[in-house]
Amino acid sequence: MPVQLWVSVVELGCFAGLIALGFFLVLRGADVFMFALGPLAMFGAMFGAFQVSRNGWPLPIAALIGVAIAVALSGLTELLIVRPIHRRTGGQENPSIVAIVAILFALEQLAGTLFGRTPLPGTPFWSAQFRWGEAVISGQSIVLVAVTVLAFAGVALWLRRSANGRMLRAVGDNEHAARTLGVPVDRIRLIAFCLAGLLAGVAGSLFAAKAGVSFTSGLQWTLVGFLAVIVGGLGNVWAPLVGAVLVATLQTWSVFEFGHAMRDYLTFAVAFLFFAFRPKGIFQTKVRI
Amino acid sequence: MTTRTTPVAARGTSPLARHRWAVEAVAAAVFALALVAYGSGASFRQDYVVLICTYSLLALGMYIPYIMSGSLSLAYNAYLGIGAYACGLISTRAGWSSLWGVPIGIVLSAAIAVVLGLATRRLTGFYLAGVTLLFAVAFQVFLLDRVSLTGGPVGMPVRRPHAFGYTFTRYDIMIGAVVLVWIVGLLLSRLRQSPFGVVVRLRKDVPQVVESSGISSGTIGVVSLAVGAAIGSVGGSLFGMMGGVAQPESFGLHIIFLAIFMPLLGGQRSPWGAVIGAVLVVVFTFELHILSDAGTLFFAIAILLVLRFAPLGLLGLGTPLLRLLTRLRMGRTPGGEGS
Amino acid sequence: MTESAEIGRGTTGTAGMSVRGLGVRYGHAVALAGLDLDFAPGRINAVVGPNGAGKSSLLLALYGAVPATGTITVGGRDLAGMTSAHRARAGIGLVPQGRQIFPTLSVRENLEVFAEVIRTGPGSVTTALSRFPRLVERAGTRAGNLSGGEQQMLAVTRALMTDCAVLLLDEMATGLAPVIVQQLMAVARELADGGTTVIMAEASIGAIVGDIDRGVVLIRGVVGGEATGGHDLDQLYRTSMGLTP
Amino acid sequence: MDEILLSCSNVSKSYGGVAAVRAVGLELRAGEILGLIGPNGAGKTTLVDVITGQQTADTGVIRIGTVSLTGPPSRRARLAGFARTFQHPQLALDMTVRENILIGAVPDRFSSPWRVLASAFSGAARPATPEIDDRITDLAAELNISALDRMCADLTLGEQRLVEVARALLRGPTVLLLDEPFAGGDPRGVEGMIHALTRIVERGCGVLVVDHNVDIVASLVDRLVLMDQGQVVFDGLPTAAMASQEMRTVYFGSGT
Amino acid sequence: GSDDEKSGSDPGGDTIVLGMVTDTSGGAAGYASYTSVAIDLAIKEINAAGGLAGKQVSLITESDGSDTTQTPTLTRRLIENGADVILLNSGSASAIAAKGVCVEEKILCVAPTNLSADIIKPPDNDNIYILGPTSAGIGESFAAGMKKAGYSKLAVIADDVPTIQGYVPVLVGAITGAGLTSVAEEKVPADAADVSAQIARVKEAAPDVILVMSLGGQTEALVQNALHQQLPDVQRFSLASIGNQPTTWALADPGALEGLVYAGSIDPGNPRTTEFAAKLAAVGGDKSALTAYGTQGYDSVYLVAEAIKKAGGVADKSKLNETFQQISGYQAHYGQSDFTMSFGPDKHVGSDGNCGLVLAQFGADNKPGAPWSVYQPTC
Ligand SMILES: Nc1ncnc2c1ncn2[C@@H]1O[C@H](COP(=O)(O)OP(=O)(O)OP(=O)(O)O)[C@@H](O)[C@H]1O
Ligand SMILES: Nc1ncnc2c1ncn2[C@@H]1O[C@H](COP(=O)(O)OP(=O)(O)OP(=O)(O)O)[C@@H](O)[C@H]1O
Ligand SMILES: [Mg+2]
Ligand SMILES: [Mg+2]
Repeated sequence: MPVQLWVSVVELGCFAGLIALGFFLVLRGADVFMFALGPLAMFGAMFGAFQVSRNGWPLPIAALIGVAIAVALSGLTELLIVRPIHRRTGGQENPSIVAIVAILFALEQLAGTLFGRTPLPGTPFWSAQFRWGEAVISGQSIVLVAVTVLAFAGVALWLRRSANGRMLRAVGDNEHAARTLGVPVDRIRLIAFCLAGLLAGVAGSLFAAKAGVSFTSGLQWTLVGFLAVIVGGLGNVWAPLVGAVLVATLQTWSVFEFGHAMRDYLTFAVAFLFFAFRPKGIFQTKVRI
Repeated sequence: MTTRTTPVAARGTSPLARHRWAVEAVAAAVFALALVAYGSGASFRQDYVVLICTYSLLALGMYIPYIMSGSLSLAYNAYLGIGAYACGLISTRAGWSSLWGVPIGIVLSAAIAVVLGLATRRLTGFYLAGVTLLFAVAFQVFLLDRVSLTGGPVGMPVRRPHAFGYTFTRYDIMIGAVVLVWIVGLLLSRLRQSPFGVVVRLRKDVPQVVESSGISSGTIGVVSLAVGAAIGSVGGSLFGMMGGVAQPESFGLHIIFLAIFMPLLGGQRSPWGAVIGAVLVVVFTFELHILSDAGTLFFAIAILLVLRFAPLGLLGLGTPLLRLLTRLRMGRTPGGEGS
Repeated sequence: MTESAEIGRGTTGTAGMSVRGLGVRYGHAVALAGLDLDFAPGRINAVVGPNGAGKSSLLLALYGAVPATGTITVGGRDLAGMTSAHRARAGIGLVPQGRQIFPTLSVRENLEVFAEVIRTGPGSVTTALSRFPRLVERAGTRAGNLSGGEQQMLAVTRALMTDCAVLLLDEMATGLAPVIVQQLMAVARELADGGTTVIMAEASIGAIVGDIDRGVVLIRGVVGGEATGGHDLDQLYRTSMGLTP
Repeated sequence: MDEILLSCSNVSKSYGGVAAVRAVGLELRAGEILGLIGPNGAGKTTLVDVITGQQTADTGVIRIGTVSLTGPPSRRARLAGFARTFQHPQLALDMTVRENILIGAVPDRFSSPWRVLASAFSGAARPATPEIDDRITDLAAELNISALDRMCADLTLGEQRLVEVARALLRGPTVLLLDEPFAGGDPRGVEGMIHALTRIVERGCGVLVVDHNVDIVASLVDRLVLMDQGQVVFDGLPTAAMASQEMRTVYFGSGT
Repeated sequence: GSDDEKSGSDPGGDTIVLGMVTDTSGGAAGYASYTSVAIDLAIKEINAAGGLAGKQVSLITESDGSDTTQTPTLTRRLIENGADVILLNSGSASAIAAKGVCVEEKILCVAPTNLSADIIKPPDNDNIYILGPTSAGIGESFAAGMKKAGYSKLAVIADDVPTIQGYVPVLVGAITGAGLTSVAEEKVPADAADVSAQIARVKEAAPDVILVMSLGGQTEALVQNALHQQLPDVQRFSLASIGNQPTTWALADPGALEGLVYAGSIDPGNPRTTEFAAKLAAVGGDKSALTAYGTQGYDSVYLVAEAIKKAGGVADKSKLNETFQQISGYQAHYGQSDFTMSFGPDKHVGSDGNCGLVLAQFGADNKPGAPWSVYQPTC
């Protein structure tokens, strides 16, 4: 595979990894799959791109507010929708998930209504380009990689070392016990959602520079992260990143070798064989309880 | 709270409970008749009713594996598509009645569901979701890609079904669809209460109990997936015969999300919840273009509202009422629960 | 810490726990129908009753983990408005019934989470661990992989991390080997001697009958009698159950 | 006390550095109640798990009659006629007590994929099972389980444990493995269970009971096995066991 | 919810009702809105000039969000609500899905912007029409142009939406038919985040001309950017979409579109086009930019109007269809100045030849510039 493609793999892997890390956090802390993260990333990025391209806002301010919006929307999702439903159904998973998918659609259409249904250009934070042999590496990809590594290391440390991080894992493990003992479950769940929103917002605004962003990008982004989580598993904080890079490699390589049509066949076939013969995923935690 | 003298089968004495199936069948039949009456009006209403039935079958197909057994299979667009394309292929290529497409679609969909189910048998539902989602995507590519078989982006025509020299009209298909949903709903409702239903539901929360009772939890899962896929495929055949065309865009990923929505919107405790969900979805999609710009925004908001105020689905709203009624009828006070 | 100072665990005997008109209901089901009870400080108090009598509901209400009506006082101080975290910080410890641990967290992390809730330092974790040699050995293991009894040890030692003005033990002995039960009862006795109000809920007290100072029988959410001494309590329990003693 | 139903020889299982079960040999005869006791973490639950297939043994054979037992739990349960309870009750909380117990009565209807499919169809045709319902009602009365149509979520832990035992009993097993059935039970429930156990044993069933309520166990069982640190350290009559030195050192603590 | 006026619901009423299936929220929403604005404009003009056959014209719409499961039902509902003619202003797949209804209900259906000849492919095409030129016409023009410019090795990059995939064999067939060889044919997923693998394959095939086919937007921009970076010296062609999408131009890197040739329909030299552009500008709003979508929508209304006038009303459906088929030499508002449209019983594509197309080239500012000097399609 040409070096340029490896650059793409790294970019894609980092982006999908960030989204997947958001999934990981909410799954770990609140035990729901926050499918709306892709659209959240899109929403934040759309806001930033809209303000920069239409209203001429300076990039850092627009991006910052975009990320803040993603965080706020994610938090509101928990506060206004998921939490009441979670309470009323006694913690059943399905109604919460459906609500989240509904939010996914709502965000998509809201973005379409507010920011228009045509794609908006993203602006790179660092527009330099470096040549490395045959390959061209943009400054933006370097920013993306750096942010990803920082985010993963930060989250790993936070989950292990900080009080809130440990409580987040405890709440995800046994919400009932946590509530009984007096762990501030509501606060912890909110933190999980907001952090996931933050990761998504950052990922979206960094990635938008590559190909622009449109109101339909969100669903695609959700799927990319979802795959990464599935392949990587949930046994380890770094698992989503490993999963994301593997998926990105497979998809890029298969397109390069066999053309696009094969990409989806091959992805399916590999996943199928993988799960059929190596059912544990890559990282998995299992306790016997 | 632990009086032993309360007759254990107290529930069985309620007249409503004793004739439960008859009541349910009649109630559903009344609803079905209402649908038919509605569909006897303007001709777009027949499409409307058939779409409701198609979505109902889609949601009913989800019911056993997803709601009862807890396996989130996401390949329903494929099952629906297989049903429709089977009818198209058999009627245009072989020149047979498209009705033959129905059994062929059933067998094919069920077979695929079995293979997908077997691959993820030892995994949590999460992985099943992943593999089936990828399959769903690959299926879409396949429909577009294999032009010689599927007609590519244009799709292929599905001829009106005929049997014994009679060609069914759109109205006939509508009637057939409503009757089909009525039968499948009723059968599933009975199935839910039967030992099979109980075992399948237990598998969702305590698979290890099912296993240690001598029942292979994997087999149960695979069989429910197959039955669900078969039901979904019938819905697809219906849709194809009504629309007269099988097109790749009709079997996109959005179908999957609808399929997940519907049973939960209506209520999980009964298959009729799935049907109610289907009605809601169709009505929401066609009637909620208040501000035409926002399209599905209102659809999504409507769903959120339903979930917010009836987290257990619309039928979930009805159950407490019904319970209160029966209890009052039996001369007990609401405070007496648990005695 | 200031709150715990207020509640106090003095030898004066004022830190006893009293409830008046305590009611708990789940939807329409009434679990406790207005109890009036006093638990003496410095004693091991038992609440016995058949399954479903409302013992756990009582203990959870005392800890503030289920909503309840009526008043609860400790040493004369009303606990109204205090969340379970507040009560834990004020020195009320609970060993809940069943496996209320965090399965994918290690043994040590399980304790660290609770240390965070009651805001004590890492030192308290080490102290708590050292109470059971078995747990020290398994400190890095995920709690979900422990044996049933080891998990119970973890829950007990976690509750002991509080100041123990009041110690609520819900079927604490369940699943523990006699040797451990004895150790634990010795700890309970020691704490009681130091002024702690120990309240134990049990569905049968055969194993610990000798350790109980006084207790009540709870049947279907109401008090069915009171007795001093474990043996008398057991008699009373059996007769109110309609069994021959 | 005749034929050997179940035998384990040289069974070991370890997790990382922890040897949970070490070279255990054990026999269970028809019509026998065998007590398995030992300190916490001795490996009792692990041994039960290994026998029923919830965990796979590192070494050793488990035989039922003369056939050696392998494969997933469902296969073993079918071949050997196992029924078991779990130390922590495993119930579907949003289903009724009756439904949770019912599964014990129907495993033969699900023994192959085709039979599963067939029972789906026959279930849709005839959902009611009055004869099974009657059996459940009787069993519930014996065990003092009150309302069969309550949701399991509303049950207390003690009540849930009874439901768990009822499910295993309903199966009419050849070999019954009970992991701490008496824990947290009230006297009446315990009485009911003992009664049910003695009855089932008369039919030739073999029962293995793991529990820490030594008094109840000792008065109930025909033979007592003591485990410590993964190994069997004593195997004999309950009276002998209770008086033994091993029992005092590893289980009661030297004080007793 | 359709915004139908109740007066329209009875066919003998005093208005003529045009029913439009559009897309306000799905994949076609991006361009369908341009068409809608122009259709509105045309209806307003007609009404201001006294209407058709003595009646005012009104419009009722339904949005299918490009979801083909909805299209037939919505089409029928339009008819039920009194629509006398159907305008299919959504994706090509929607038009195909609606085809059956059009034929069954014998109602005149026109799809103004869709290029796919599959929509009007017999059998069962009696009363459904498109304006054209079709994708085949674009193929022929490109073929002639590429040949004249002396290219021989073609690479194609197309996005994977069904509409575009339907065009691929048609265009490639036309071009290879003219003697070029196709050395690479790559597919790009719509909403792709990265296309470097496809570009790498194209690069390995060493083409001397590249054709990009997409609905425009993000995918097009990604591909053009990557091609500009990786194969800067190879001539690129693209479909009409890119010429009509200022937003896509903004997505492309500076200078990435320079030299790109696309099959537009806007010829600044056509006086009718400039006239229309002025009217549209007067309407205002951000959907009133001059695009082929707009002109085609505008023309479709006038085509229908001509047929209705000739038929003397809309009461007789088959007569209306006949008069539509009699339209001949209609001077369109797009294409080159000599472009006309005619219909007939066997001619369901309006365009009389390929001069409905204008091959134009992008300038260094990423904006469409002068007509391509090498070749222009003729009629
Ligand atoms: N979450 C709940 N929802 C509904 N009812 C409940 C709930 N928890 C307990 N109950 C009911 O409240 C009553 C008292 O329950 P509680 O747990 O206090 O009993 P207990 O005495 O602790 O029993 P056990 O000895 O079995 O633990 C029981 O009838 C029980 O069914
Ligand atoms: N999956 C596992 N991973 C790590 N350690 C394990 C695992 N399963 C069991 N163990 C360890 O093996 C030992 C035996 O456990 P087991 O549950 O069999 O004990 P037990 O005899 O049933 O004890 P109890 O009476 O407390 O229930 C324990 O120390 C436990 O921590
Ligand atoms: Mg209790
Ligand atoms: Mg154990």
